Amino acid sequence: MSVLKEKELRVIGFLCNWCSYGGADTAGVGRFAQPTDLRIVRVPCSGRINPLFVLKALLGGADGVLVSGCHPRDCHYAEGNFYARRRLEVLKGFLPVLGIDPRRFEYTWVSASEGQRWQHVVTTFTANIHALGPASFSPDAPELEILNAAAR
Amino acid sequence: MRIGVFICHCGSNIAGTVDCAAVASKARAYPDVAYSTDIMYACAEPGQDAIIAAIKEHLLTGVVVASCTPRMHEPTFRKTVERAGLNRYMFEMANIREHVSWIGKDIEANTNKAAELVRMAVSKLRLNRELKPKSFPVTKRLLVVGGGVAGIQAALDAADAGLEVIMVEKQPTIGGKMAKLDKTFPTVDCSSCILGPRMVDVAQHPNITLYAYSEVDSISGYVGNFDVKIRKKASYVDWSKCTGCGLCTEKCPSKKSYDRFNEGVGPTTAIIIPFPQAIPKKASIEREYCRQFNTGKCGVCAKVCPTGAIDYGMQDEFIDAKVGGIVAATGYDLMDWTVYQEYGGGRYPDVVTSLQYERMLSASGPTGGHIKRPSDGEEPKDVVFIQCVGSRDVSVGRPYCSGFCCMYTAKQAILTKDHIPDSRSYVFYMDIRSPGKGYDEFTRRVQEEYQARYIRGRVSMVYPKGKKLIVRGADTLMGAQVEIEADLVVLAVGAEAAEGAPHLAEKLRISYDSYGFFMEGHPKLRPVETNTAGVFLAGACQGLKDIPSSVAQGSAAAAKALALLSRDMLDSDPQIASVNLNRCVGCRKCIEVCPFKAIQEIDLRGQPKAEVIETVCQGCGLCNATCPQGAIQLSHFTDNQLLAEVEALCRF
Amino acid sequence: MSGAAFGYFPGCSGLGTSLEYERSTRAVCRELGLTLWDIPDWNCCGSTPAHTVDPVLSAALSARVFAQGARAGIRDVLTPCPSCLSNLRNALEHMEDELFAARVEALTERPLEAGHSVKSVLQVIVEDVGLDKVKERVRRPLTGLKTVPYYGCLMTRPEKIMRFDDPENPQSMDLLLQALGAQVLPFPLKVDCCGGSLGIPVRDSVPRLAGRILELAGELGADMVVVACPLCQMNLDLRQGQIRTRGLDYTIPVPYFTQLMAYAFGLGDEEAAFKLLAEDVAPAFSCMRRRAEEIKAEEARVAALAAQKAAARAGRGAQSRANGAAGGEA
Amino acid sequence: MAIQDDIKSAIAEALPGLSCVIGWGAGPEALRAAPLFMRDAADVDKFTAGFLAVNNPALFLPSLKGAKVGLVVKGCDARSVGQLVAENLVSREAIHLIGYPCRGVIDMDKATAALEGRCEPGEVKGLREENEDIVLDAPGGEIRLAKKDVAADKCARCRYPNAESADVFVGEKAAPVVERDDYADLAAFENMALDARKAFWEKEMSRCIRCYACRNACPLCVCRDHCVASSREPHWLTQADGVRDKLFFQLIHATHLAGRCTGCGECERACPVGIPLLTLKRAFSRQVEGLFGYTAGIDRSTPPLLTFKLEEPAIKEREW
Amino acid sequence: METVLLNGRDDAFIRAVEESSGQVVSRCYQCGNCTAGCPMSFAYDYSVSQVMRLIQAGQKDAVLSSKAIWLCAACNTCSQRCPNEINVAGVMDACRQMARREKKFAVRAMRAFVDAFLDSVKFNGRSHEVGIMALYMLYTGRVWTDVELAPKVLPKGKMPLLPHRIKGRSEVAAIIDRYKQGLSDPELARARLAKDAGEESGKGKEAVS
Repeated sequence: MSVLKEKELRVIGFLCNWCSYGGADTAGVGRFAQPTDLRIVRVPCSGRINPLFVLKALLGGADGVLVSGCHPRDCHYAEGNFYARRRLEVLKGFLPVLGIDPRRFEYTWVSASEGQRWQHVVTTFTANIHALGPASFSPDAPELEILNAAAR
Repeated sequence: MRIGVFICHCGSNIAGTVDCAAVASKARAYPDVAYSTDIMYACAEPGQDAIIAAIKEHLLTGVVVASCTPRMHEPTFRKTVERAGLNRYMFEMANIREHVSWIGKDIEANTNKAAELVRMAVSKLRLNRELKPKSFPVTKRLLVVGGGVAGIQAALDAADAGLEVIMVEKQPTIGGKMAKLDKTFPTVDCSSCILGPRMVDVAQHPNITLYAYSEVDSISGYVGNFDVKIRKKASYVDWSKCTGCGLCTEKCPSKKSYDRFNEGVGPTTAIIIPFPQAIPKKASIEREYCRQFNTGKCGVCAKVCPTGAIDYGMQDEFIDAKVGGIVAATGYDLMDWTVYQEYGGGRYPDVVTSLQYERMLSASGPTGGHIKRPSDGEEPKDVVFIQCVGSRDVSVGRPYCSGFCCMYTAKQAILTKDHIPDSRSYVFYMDIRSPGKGYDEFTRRVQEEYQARYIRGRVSMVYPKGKKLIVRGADTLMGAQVEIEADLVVLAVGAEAAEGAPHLAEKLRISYDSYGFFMEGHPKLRPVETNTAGVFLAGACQGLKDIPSSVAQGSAAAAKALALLSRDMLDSDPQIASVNLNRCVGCRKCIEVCPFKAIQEIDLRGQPKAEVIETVCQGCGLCNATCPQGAIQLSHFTDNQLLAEVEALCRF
Repeated sequence: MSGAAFGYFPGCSGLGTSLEYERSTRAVCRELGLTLWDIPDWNCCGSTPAHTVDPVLSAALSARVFAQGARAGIRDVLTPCPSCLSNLRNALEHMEDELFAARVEALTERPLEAGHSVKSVLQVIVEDVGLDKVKERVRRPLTGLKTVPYYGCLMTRPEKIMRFDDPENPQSMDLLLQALGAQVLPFPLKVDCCGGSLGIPVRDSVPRLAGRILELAGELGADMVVVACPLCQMNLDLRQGQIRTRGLDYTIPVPYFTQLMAYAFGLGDEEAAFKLLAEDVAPAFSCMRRRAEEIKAEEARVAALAAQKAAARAGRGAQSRANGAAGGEA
Repeated sequence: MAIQDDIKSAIAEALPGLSCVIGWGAGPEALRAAPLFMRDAADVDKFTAGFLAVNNPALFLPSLKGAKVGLVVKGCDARSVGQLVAENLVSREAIHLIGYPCRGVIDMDKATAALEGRCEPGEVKGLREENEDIVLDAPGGEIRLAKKDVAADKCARCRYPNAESADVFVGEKAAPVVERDDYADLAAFENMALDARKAFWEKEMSRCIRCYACRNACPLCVCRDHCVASSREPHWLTQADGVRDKLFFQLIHATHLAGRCTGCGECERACPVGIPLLTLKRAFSRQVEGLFGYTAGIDRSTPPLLTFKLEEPAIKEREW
Repeated sequence: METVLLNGRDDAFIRAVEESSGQVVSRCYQCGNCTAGCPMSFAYDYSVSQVMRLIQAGQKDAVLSSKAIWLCAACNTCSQRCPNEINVAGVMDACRQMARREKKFAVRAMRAFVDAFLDSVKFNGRSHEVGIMALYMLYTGRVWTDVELAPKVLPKGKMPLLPHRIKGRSEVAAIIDRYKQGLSDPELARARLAKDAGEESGKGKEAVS
């Protein structure tokens, strides 16, 4: 699979089911126009997000990763986003040592009613990623090409 | 695996900006996809039938529907595949409407994105496993928290249907805010005359156990089987002996206690029966005002009590109860209006709240139904009502409309004229909000028949000058500054979530908004349910509403609770965590982080291991993200399933 | 807090119309152990007219003041005048914005480093020095003096910028006057506008607005309206004659709080500078003394009565004890 | 060395109540000591401490559950023990710690480099410590090296040279080398451009042979035989021999150690191809210390990623 | 009354007011609290809330030629009590500044007073009351303004006839002159900031490579 050449970059979002996924739905219902780059992975809670998913995506060629959960104190599971906040903040500060621009990863909070805010978040983040350009973890061993070919 | 993919047009909602046929054709090349098509309305009956037919014809073992958000139709399609004989979890959705077709007009980009989302769904579905719920027995008893009109209605409806009900009320009497009202709009009928009989019904109903002056201390368990600990606060009166004769309240020498029921309009005694129609009609001592507690010397009530019910040594008592469902009906409180220093911040006695005014109007209130200025007891002639004091006001953190003030202010203006025929009422309003049966007619009547002077504008300042209060406002329709020399100012103080509501929400594990109002399951389609199974909402705790709406919601909550508790067994959601005991090293990290205490340590042949308590697990997956070995996995959102989705997008 | 030092910005009126404020402030600060270093060659902050024209111009004038202070090693500035305070504060606040700061710098051509602060004399006395310390210094308590404090609009507003006291019902001057021994009447118009600098261009404004304030003060039976702002003081005191021609039917002196402090601290006439006020304070002070006598007499009467009662109780007690003892013996 | 004898007495004294005491004894070469499990007086005689006492004895703790054991510990070793205790992975009551003031340990790579052209490390016959130097008995005569030139990197930023949590402490406490860890090494590394850092890791990880010695040497790796590196459920890593998989394993290890790593450096020491693995872990430690003020192995509170605060004063959330 | 053609809303004007004041005028829901509390309302042609409404409707001419924006005393009562936390006084300020730039002076006396004040500051470095009054009388022709106050202050030394001139008065004059030359223009400042930032990052690059 590939993004649309020249138009899109690979942007992956991990969204909690209860707030941010609903917020993205609300934005859709409100017809709030957004860039098309983002692909959303639905998870039950931002606390479900192992930082390694983010690293996996970034190492795997994602140009940007966005995590969004319920606002602090509004977690459907009461505490998940509090853990997420710590883990993701720690992760963000870790990225530079790998040579990954920390701006390629953001986490934020959007509630199910904040359609406009979601539009703003997606638009801003996508614009930031476009400003940074494609990530360049240089192509790796040939087997990946083979895997890619198989996937096509 | 044989996967079928269905790309929904949703009429033109999706097909308008996504080439659905192209997406369906791309999907045919995805691994394990045996069948792929586009379809006009997947959720409509012909659409569902087509899916079922395709499953049978192509021997499909899993289905992907690309349509609207799963938050809308996932349950619908799960039932569809179930009807075709598949396990309901062998199904995935790709959201190509809210997340694609509705947010952009670029057909090429949308089509490509939709195809990718379908690919993600297929990748995940390939790793889905059949999940089966377990069933468990239900405790057929309902807890109602809060004894206002909403809670009363819920309790009576449920009890009448044969359910056992436990009602917990924080105050010494039930009745809530409605019991404090003199009359109700738009009929201007007597509030306690219509509420009183209902309160008596609660007391007398064989299926209802009432714990007044009590609070919910803690709640554990889950839908069908909650364990509730109720704290019965020490009233220092043995209610099994108290007959409610009221002798103690007559003789109590401490006569300057704050009268909570009467909103502090007049003082009361330290031992009280809140009002004559109180249920239960029992006395209780307000410790902070009681001489016996403050000086150690008094004991008058104990001396006069004919049944010897006074017990100064009484301690809080705890009661454990098992219930299957819970209705939260904790109502509202008035916001602390004293932040409005420009209205005196509480320094001027003749600036009162609407609820205080209600007590002044009430014949059973401290003034015997005579409107008197608190400062000098004189009858006011010019009464100014100020609306939206703490409503629609961002600057005090209350941007919402309290909803009922316009109506009760109109009612109070009418009652003012009834009580004092030569009085003049002035109402400062921003908008008159009166959508309800007979409501707008009512607000016309107060102006046309009762000559209340409605002024469109806000009041900037109230200050005393001599015996009068100067009200400095604006009439924006006239475009002018106006002043009124008033005798009494009544503030329509905005309402807020009841004190302690967020605290209760934490115990109930339900969400609440930033103002403390409890969140309903869906703002339109699940208005009395919460996202915590078995917990329902009634009345103003969910959002401010007037009496008819509160009563309606009380009945609705009871109906929902009855539907739940009419079943003998319940199914548990199988999307929960489970531990691979072979991989678990017993490091306890999952136990440490679980917000629901749903993981316990067990001993397996001398090795510590983690074990998920299936009925307690809510499926958040925090443990899964914490476990270094990945030994604990959240079903339907396993590491492998999420990795498959990521890998569907990335080369790696 | 003794021994604290501040850069001092008197403001232009300190050299003219608020000479009495200036003198009493310096004397009171000296008494309280506050060292004031004058900002060398300070300039006008631009007052209301400058920010009416452009906030950047206004901030540039303030920025020069801070820069002059910085040159003398001064970071923390003190000013008696709320109008100056408001301008200086606003300048600092706005200059946190990079673009705004750049625009200011284009006018001053003197870069300003961060780290400046500015407070009012009232705030420092109430919050930093503390009222306990003020009480300790009182030699001539103002017992019997009925005062209403008048803060004006700028001392506490806008709330987010001034960050001092309650914007609707400030208490600092109330408490300060109480600490001096004066009686403080609740004054609902304590933050109402007096007309500000519109007195000159809009002739009607001050008589109307200041008139309303003075009228209520009179109705409440105040001896004095106590102020903290030179502009307010000018409107309420100097223009009181103009107001009287428009219907006000009495006179009331309008001293600065620092003047009353100087008096209460027992400082000389030169420091208290009551003579510089337009309306005479003498009648108010004689009222105060008369009332103080009455209060003293009343206190003496109450004390005597209490002593009498106590003696009676003691007598009765002794008697009853004696009776008891006698009974016991019997 | 007097202190060595004192430690021996302390071991001998404690031994009767313990199943064994772990310390260091002679290794395969004169410059390498090896872990020593002491069960009787004869074993105790073989004990050595000092500049060669490199191995972290805490590594063995999780596998020795059930019996009370003694450990002779450097300050950094004690931190590993402290962290295991804080996480309830071992019981403090089941451990007897004998501490002594550590003044640094050898880094064999540096020593080898220092001996370059003079002799092979294996040819050295003996070593003696003289204050700030070590003197090697080499074939061509004595070689004197300054300790600071051949000590491990971690020793130059040592904040806790003394096992403060020891049950018995032998000798005078040593002064910390630094008061705080300024992570200057990371800062220097991050002076490289982002792309250069990326290239650095690609080059370094290309040498990785997936032997997992790094993991096996880590005293805080609790997964042991259940590492996700070799599992299909969950299937985080492929068996492909690509740089990304190799790097990703290091990220898994570093992530699992975030907020837990005490910086003992055993991973890096154990790496046969010399990949600077501690750098990754220190990047996490810097974050955790900065955000939560938590020093692994010193703080007794719950590790920061297993808990939270309602308001996180140090986390400045981005404004969108 | 004229019919107001609402299609003709001047959005650029609304944006300009919002940018200069930092306030969002659409947040105003016309409750009237600002009008209710305004001390100067008696002298206005439009009440404060009407000014806000005119801005919302993009009625640039009406706003900029109104007296109200000149007569605002900047007492901040409206801003303090606005339920929507709009700094209304700031909006009035912004409009007045705009009117001044567009040379619309609905209240001549206000302009004269401001000019007199700033001229005094420019000449002396500080404001000088007697001087201001003299200039004001000169600019307005209102020769006898407040002369009845003179006997109360002159003998007490509270109105020195000669100004206190500061040494750095040329510096102060330069500030005012530069302002009049338009040197505080935001675009100029923005350009300079961008240039500085460029130099800075250029330095940074050298350091890295």
